[in-house]
Amino acid sequence: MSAPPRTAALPRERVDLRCGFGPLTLPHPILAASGCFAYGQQFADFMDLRRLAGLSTKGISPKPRFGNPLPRICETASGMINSIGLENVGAEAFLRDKLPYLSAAGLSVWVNFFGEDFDGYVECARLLDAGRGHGIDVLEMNISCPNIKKGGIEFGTVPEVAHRLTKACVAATSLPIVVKLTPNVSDVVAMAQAVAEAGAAGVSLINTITAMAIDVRTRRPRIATTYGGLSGPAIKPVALRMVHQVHRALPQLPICGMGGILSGEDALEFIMAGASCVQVGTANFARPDASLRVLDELHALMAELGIATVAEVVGCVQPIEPETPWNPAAASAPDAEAGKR
Amino acid sequence: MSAPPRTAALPRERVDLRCGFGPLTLPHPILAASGCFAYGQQFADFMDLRRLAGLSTKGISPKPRFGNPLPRICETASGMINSIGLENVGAEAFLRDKLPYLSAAGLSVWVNFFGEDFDGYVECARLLDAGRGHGIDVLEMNISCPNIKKGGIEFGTVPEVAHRLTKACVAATSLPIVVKLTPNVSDVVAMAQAVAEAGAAGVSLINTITAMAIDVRTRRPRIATTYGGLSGPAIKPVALRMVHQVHRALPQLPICGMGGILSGEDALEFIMAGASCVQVGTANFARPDASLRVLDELHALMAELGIATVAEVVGCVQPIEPETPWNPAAASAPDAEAGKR
Amino acid sequence: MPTQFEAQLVANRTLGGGYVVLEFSAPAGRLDGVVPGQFVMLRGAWGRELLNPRAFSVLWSEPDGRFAVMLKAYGRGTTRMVAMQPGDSMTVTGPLGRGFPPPGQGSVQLLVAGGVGLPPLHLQARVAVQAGHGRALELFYGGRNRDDLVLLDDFERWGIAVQCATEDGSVGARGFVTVPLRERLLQARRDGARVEVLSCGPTPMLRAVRALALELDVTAWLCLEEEMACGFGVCLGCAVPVHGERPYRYCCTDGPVFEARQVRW
Amino acid sequence: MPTQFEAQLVANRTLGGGYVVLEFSAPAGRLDGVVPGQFVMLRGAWGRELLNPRAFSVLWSEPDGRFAVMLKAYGRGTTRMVAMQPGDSMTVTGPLGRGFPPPGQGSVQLLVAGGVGLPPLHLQARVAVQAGHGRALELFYGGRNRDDLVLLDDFERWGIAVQCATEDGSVGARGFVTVPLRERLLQARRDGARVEVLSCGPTPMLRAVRALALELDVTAWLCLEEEMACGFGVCLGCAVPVHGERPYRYCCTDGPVFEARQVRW
Ligand SMILES: Cc1cc2nc3c(=O)[nH]c(=O)nc-3n(C[C@H](O)[C@H](O)[C@H](O)COP(=O)(O)OP(=O)(O)OC[C@H]3O[C@@H](n4cnc5c(N)ncnc54)[C@H](O)[C@@H]3O)c2cc1C
Ligand SMILES: Cc1cc2nc3c(=O)[nH]c(=O)nc-3n(C[C@H](O)[C@H](O)[C@H](O)COP(=O)(O)OP(=O)(O)OC[C@H]3O[C@@H](n4cnc5c(N)ncnc54)[C@H](O)[C@@H]3O)c2cc1C
Ligand SMILES: Cc1cc2nc3c(=O)[nH]c(=O)nc-3n(C[C@H](O)[C@H](O)[C@H](O)COP(=O)(O)O)c2cc1C
Ligand SMILES: Cc1cc2nc3c(=O)[nH]c(=O)nc-3n(C[C@H](O)[C@H](O)[C@H](O)COP(=O)(O)O)c2cc1C
Ligand code: FES
Ligand code: FES
Repeated sequence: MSAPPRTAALPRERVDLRCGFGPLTLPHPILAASGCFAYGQQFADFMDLRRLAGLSTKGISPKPRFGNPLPRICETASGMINSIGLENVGAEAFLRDKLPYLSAAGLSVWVNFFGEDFDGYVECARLLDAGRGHGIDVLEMNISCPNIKKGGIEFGTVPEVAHRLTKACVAATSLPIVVKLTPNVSDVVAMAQAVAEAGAAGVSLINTITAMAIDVRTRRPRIATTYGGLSGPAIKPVALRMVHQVHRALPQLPICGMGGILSGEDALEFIMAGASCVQVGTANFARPDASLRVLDELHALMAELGIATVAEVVGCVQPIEPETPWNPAAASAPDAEAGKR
Repeated sequence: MSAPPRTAALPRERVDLRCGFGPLTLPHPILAASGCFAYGQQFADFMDLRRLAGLSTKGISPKPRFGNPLPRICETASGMINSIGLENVGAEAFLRDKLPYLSAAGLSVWVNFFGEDFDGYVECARLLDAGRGHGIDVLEMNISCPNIKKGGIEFGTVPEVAHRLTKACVAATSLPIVVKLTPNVSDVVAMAQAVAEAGAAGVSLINTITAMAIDVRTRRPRIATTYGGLSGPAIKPVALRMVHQVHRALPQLPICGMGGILSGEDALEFIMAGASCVQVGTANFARPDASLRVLDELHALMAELGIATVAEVVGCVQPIEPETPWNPAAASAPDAEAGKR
Repeated sequence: MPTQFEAQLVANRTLGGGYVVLEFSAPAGRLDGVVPGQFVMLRGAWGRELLNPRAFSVLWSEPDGRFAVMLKAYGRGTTRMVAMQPGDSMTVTGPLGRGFPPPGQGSVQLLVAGGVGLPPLHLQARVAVQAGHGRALELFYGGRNRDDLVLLDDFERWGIAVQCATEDGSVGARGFVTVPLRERLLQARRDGARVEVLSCGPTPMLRAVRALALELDVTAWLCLEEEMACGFGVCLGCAVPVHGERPYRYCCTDGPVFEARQVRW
Repeated sequence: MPTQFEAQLVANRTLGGGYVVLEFSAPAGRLDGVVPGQFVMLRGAWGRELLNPRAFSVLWSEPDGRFAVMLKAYGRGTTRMVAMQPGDSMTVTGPLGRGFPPPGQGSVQLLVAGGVGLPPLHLQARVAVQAGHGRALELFYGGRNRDDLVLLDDFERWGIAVQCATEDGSVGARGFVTVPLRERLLQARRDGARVEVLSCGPTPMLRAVRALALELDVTAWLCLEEEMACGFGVCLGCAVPVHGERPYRYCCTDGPVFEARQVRW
């Protein structure tokens, strides 16, 4: 049982934002999401990077990859679709050219990674293991990319396949592996359970939802690959539901929540649903300092609501109170007749 | 191959809106969606019901049902969540009290139905068969309700179960059965295929996506049943993707498309993705005449784009043209240096 | 019969305390004969982020089509509405729902209002005064402080007895409005006078009014607020838990005014 | 270095043809030394429906922080922007990208503009005139009709030669702007004069300019428009297909100005 809501507000300085994610301790629960923060540097022009708890990098593969044809993005109601194509510098160049900068900034570095096939995943985990002690905290294994060709789908949607893949990657590195799950499944709990049993240190929830938009004038999709991934506030209710489902079924499994977080209140919803920390994705495009605004708003909101620590509200949401039992025998009262014309 | 886009606009009267949905011929492709139009009567205050091509009724079960506790609805970014609980008058009262009105209005009546278990579905199809010749055109079998307790999930997410259920219901009535599929699956094509092979006359795509919202002040879900169904423009990109996937895989299977349609352009996107007709749901709440506005806008847009008939654009979307091949040997041109500071 | 129409904002009057009255012009006759407690669904050019219209009790309406609502910035929709400028237009559906029982049927009607619950009771008073029943009404008006009590001068002008209560004691009795209401109900019992309660305001206030009415066995009519999507009986979102033959009735079509005993709280 | 800041609308000037110039005040120095072709990302208080900022070429900027952009209502964002009122504020990120090569490097720069592609070329001309290189520039300006050609008086005042082309023949040559441009390029070839083309406008126009430049072997700089989410190199949404060592470069960081030959069209 969680504590009932407090009523008294707290002074801001009484709010302790620190939070744990499995073995990690973070200064606060706000990280930047993969693919929405590149490798961090660009943001230094606009904000103090060190105020962020951490970031998940653009997805890294064993070799560098070029991206997809254009158009790669389009906006939809309260969301956007992307099909970037997992363009990245490759594991080697990442370790050499990008990691030192992030490590110097003192952020918790989560390296989002993938392979083009089973062996590619394992190879990538092995290559990135070299970053242990040099700044990498977590390997975030993306088994949810809609844009990989063969095998990609099964990694993210068939529990047994995900289990095998996770197990192999866990064996290939001593870094903690957090598996990023796709929402494009009937049963996200089965997926979370499969990867948890294979040794995942936690799960990231959710990646984008496969989606499409059409330009009725050209009669073509708005995204060159026809389908892309939907992100932004549009998907927040789906993300929250999945975080809550997984947390309820597997309360010990650390969850990093994401999907449409734009405000401190959004972040708190995810935490109350069961996330130990959250990532801010698409919001970074609207304004480069978005993640720090989420942090500041979360801080202020926790103070207002009298929440002293993050831990006390992780997964605290309780069912709606039951209604007064129905008494069918009671005579129906008269209607307020006057109003009916 | 579909025809390439025409360039010349047409006068409105040259646009023929008639469309076919399997065996049905409809005066135009705009219907009202289940649960968003009740049994039709209430709308007569606000619009000429007979201008609508048809409607799908609130989901009907063999016996009347009361709904879920409250709150039952909440708004989200470009969407809403509902958990009404499939409240309805029951098949008998529907046939007696509601159908005559609709039948007199001359609409194509699609009776959305469900059962609380396998036998309940079959019984409902049998009961509703009595409406054949009395106004019912289609039985729209809802196997996608997130709010039914046992078995409900498998009906909508396991192809074999959906196949068996469809087959049994098809056998119980001579009315065409259109199966309304849930988007909460990994592979919607497998579901469509399973029900098509079982004799479904078509599919309706999509129902709501299971979702959640949290009130951070009360620390409770905003919906009494914790999870509800997300509808509205937020889900349109997911709905379009599923319509397109199913149409591409099963081009002969009639599809009724829905999910976030608010404008004529939205409707045309669904048609171009592969829907033969569409339903307008949540938009009806914003303004009671929403469905007729969609119709008028579709009419105007088809004229503007020179589309003479609905049939010519059903599923007409073509892939983006391939890019000019890459020539890696070409020397990279100089950058516009001036701009870099 | 309810209809759907467009209305233009004519004036946006600030009352203090964050309350505003929005006055609209609209086609003549659309809200004629509106019963106090009936409401309209309003939606501006809100794009796709805010899908659903919002419900507002009619504050007044004129045969020429003008009408007004009173509100306060609360969430996303009302925040946009208080910032509206004359000339802006909204889509209106209404009048909707069933209102309060008419005044002058033999009982003294004790109107119990709080916050944005004032409009239907204000209209009840206006209608009663116009019909010569002003003496058969009394207002009990509660708020957190002085700023929460608006439009009091109208009641004064109409000669209606008003008792206020504020949580900070700045006007009237200190505490909740149910304190003076209880006194009044007990007095009525002592006098053997016929009274009924008509109430609209925040749900905690309505719950307290209901408890009091049940305790003292007085008929009370509560004007409820539930989340609404459509406002005219099709979404089934606005369920109100009740006793009697069905466990739920609907705020928008069966209500928003319900008899207190029937409400399953 | 680009920064993020808030700007207030000072004036919303209508130019005719649906074009407007929005003039903003902002903290001093933020857009100092902006290079023609560089852009800003602008986002208003748009709520959650429109998530991403929109890219606009800088039309002019002053050391005191004032700056302007020119636009036309096109889709959802620009429709909101043309309706903005003085005092409204926007979040700005910029200056971003790489602009056109500077004037006065020995070549005559032929500026080829269409529609909302005018601003960077207008700024190029302004900067050139200020640096005394006004004679090294000529403008070729195309549109559907008279209304599409705006701010022409500025070029006149600056003494820059202008050739217009309209599809309806209402101003200048009838047809596309590439018709007079071709004449001019052929003349330059005959004269042995060094010219380069700087162009911004609708993609079909840029494609035609590129084809012409390749045909006549003239260097041409194209200021491209791609869908952008971030504008500063992190989303990788704004890919531009190119030849050379990589198949894609990025409109927001490598461009928006690209050399025509390199673009893989
Ligand atoms: C019959 C009826 C008559 C009404 N008359 C008036 C009136 O005359 N004046 C007036 O100011 N308001 C009135 N309301 C309330 C008004 O409709 C709500 O304030 C409005 O819907 C809130 O809209 P919003 O967009 O500002 O808030 P939202 O942004 O929609 O809501 C913010 C949050 O508050 C929650 N919420 C929304 N509405 C309510 C509510 N009613 N109670 C509790 N929580 C809620 C939502 O779940 C949301 O999470 C009436 C409501 C009803 C049902
Ligand atoms: C570097 C750069 C500089 C620019 N400078 C200017 C400027 O100075 N003045 C100006 O008016 N505009 C300029 N633009 C274009 C401007 O950013 C777009 O017009 C704007 O993004 C469209 O926004 P919207 O919200 O009105 O349209 P949306 O509602 O976003 O778009 C409507 C539809 O058009 C499509 N679309 C959006 N943008 C484009 C586009 N650029 N080309 C083709 N289709 C598109 C979308 O996919 C969408 O479906 C510039 C763009 C770039 C990349
Ligand atoms: C442009 C873009 C690129 C992305 N790239 C990746 C990626 O490389 N790896 C990954 O795991 N997720 C990627 N994502 C998904 C995000 O990390 C995040 O899970 C998703 O967008 C939902 O969060 P949001 O709504 O806050 O953006 C990408 C998202 C966007 C919008
Ligand atoms: C309040 C509400 C009630 C619904 N009830 C039903 C129902 O009874 N049966 C059903 O098949 N779909 C039901 N739906 C789903 C809609 O018919 C439709 O599939 C979905 O809302 C997507 O379309 P939209 O975005 O246009 O609303 C309901 C939707 C809403 C919003
Ligand atoms: S608000 Fe839709 S039924 Fe009452
Ligand atoms: S717009 Fe995001 S990388 Fe260019």
